Amino acid sequence: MTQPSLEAILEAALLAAGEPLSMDQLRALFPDGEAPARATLEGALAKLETSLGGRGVMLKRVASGYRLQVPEEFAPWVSRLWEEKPTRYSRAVLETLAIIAYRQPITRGEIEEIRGVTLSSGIMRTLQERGWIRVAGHRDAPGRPAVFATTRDFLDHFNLRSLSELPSLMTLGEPGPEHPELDLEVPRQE
Amino acid sequence: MTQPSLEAILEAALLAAGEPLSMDQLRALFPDGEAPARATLEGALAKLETSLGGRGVMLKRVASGYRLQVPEEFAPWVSRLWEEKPTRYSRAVLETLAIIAYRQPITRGEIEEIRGVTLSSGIMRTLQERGWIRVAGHRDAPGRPAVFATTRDFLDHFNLRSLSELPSLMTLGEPGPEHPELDLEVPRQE
Amino acid sequence: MSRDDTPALLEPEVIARVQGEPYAELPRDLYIPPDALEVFLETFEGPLDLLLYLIRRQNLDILDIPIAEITRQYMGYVELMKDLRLELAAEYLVMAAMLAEIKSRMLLPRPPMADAEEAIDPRAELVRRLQEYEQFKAAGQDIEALPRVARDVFPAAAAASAMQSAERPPAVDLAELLAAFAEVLERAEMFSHHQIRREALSVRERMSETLMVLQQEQFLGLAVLLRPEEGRAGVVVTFLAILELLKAALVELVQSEPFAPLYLRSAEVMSGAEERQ
Repeated sequence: MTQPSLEAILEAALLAAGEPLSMDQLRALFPDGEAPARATLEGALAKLETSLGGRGVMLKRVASGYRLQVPEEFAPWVSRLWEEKPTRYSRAVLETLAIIAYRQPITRGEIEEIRGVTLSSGIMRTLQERGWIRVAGHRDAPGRPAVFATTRDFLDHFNLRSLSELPSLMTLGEPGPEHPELDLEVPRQE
Repeated sequence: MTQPSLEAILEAALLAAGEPLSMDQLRALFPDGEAPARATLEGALAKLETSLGGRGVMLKRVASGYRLQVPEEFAPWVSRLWEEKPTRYSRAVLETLAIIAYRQPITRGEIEEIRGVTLSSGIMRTLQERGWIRVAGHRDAPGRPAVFATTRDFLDHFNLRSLSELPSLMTLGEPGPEHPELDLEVPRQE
Repeated sequence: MSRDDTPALLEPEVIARVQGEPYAELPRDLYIPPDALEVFLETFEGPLDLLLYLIRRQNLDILDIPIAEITRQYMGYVELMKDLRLELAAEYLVMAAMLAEIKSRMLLPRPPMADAEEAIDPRAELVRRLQEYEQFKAAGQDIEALPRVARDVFPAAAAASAMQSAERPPAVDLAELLAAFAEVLERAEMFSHHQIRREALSVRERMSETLMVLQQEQFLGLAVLLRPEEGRAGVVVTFLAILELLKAALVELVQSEPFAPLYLRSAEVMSGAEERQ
């Protein structure tokens, strides 16, 4: 039997894992001392990526490694596989997540200052339970408040390789987003 | 954007599901009334199957439908994904291995005599399954007991060219060899 | 922008603008069901969000907020929330107080000779906070729009369950093996009077090898086993191994007649043959 190609081995392993595999994990597929060099593996991954063009699967580099995933354009069909709709997150959750993502490490108090409201404990719990944020340490200030940071899972989940791939923050002074659906009349003052 | 091909849609759905999908489930990927006929889907599945030749994944018809799976020939690499953290061998296993290594060929009875305890069958099985010891023959004595010896894999694991490279007990303060004249190197065989 | 301007006031009666046209009254036919109003008010994430909404919906310049007007509108919503008995977070009242303070400071005549201090627009801090909040409000929406696992992209997985049983066997190093052997010898000497001697391992190895060859070949001429190409040392080692094997009754040496070639066969093959007879 001929030995399978390196691309096929990588494809098989990534599909068998069903989650991102780091370069180290990919090298560990081979017996000790027989692992191809990183550059060789990178070359094979590039070849694999090219060969998947036009198929129902693509190679994506995310924070924790390489992942084979079904591209967005197939979502209309693929999402019919599940009856349940994907979770929608409230604006409060998304804003808090955004503040942590762009301003990490950040304390709860600082998040509240930016949003102008007290942070409900449910929001932080939701984000921690999803594994998107974690306590990264404690600030050396009165009360030693915890500082929060985003996790690798957060980047993986949002299809990002690093924080630098986050969309850039709106420049100040730009017209902001509107609520067209909320365009109700201003109530009369008593 | 051009519409993805039917094969690509089926590939995407089967990979996103990660489990077998029946013909009915595959038809349910399409909006009501737009599902292709069974024959069309079967044709697309056949095309998909052909296009996967030489890759790390294959299409398989199973009882509950169609499944994309990693072909068996990738097991040597893929199975390493789930390797459990190596455990340690018990004292008994190590001692038995050491006795066989230094005193081969040796019978089970002789090992027991040296260790002063009965040898559980699990120990010999562990060492044989590991491929480090083998039955090298049988002694022409009552019961025709098997004699055990170490294997080439054993030498390979310890990075030894021959048994004579095993460390000598003298390093531990053992009296010197009785037959120094016998301590000859076995020449390397071609 | 001149700082001591009275805030650019809309006519007090104007409650809304539609395409730039000021409206002084709610159209009579506009009926907002109380439920909808409640949902509407609950949509605000806090006072900053409500203020931003008021500014943006009227296309006002965030850098030059007409404080008096905005304060009036803001208070209108706060009163509505109270009327509807919505859970009114204390932050809304704090903001109301802040707006009132800014408003009063802007109405005060600027004291002469205090230019440096007064150069700071009382609205500056509010503007900064509004802008910062707006940035993250937009960032939250950007994050929402990112392709997300299980909604837009799906991890691809293929079945490989049959391959999941591999278990990495323990590794052992040589020092461990030696230590185990030393320990066992020590113990053996405590329990018995046998002298355990170190024997030449190369001979032991050759014994094992010879046994293996005999298992496959069954009969082997002594001449085949003693290979001159291994040199004198090799031949001696093999010869000693054969003698040890004979002594341990693992092999038998056979000769069909005096001076005929010597053959070696394993005891196992031999007894197997006897059993069959």
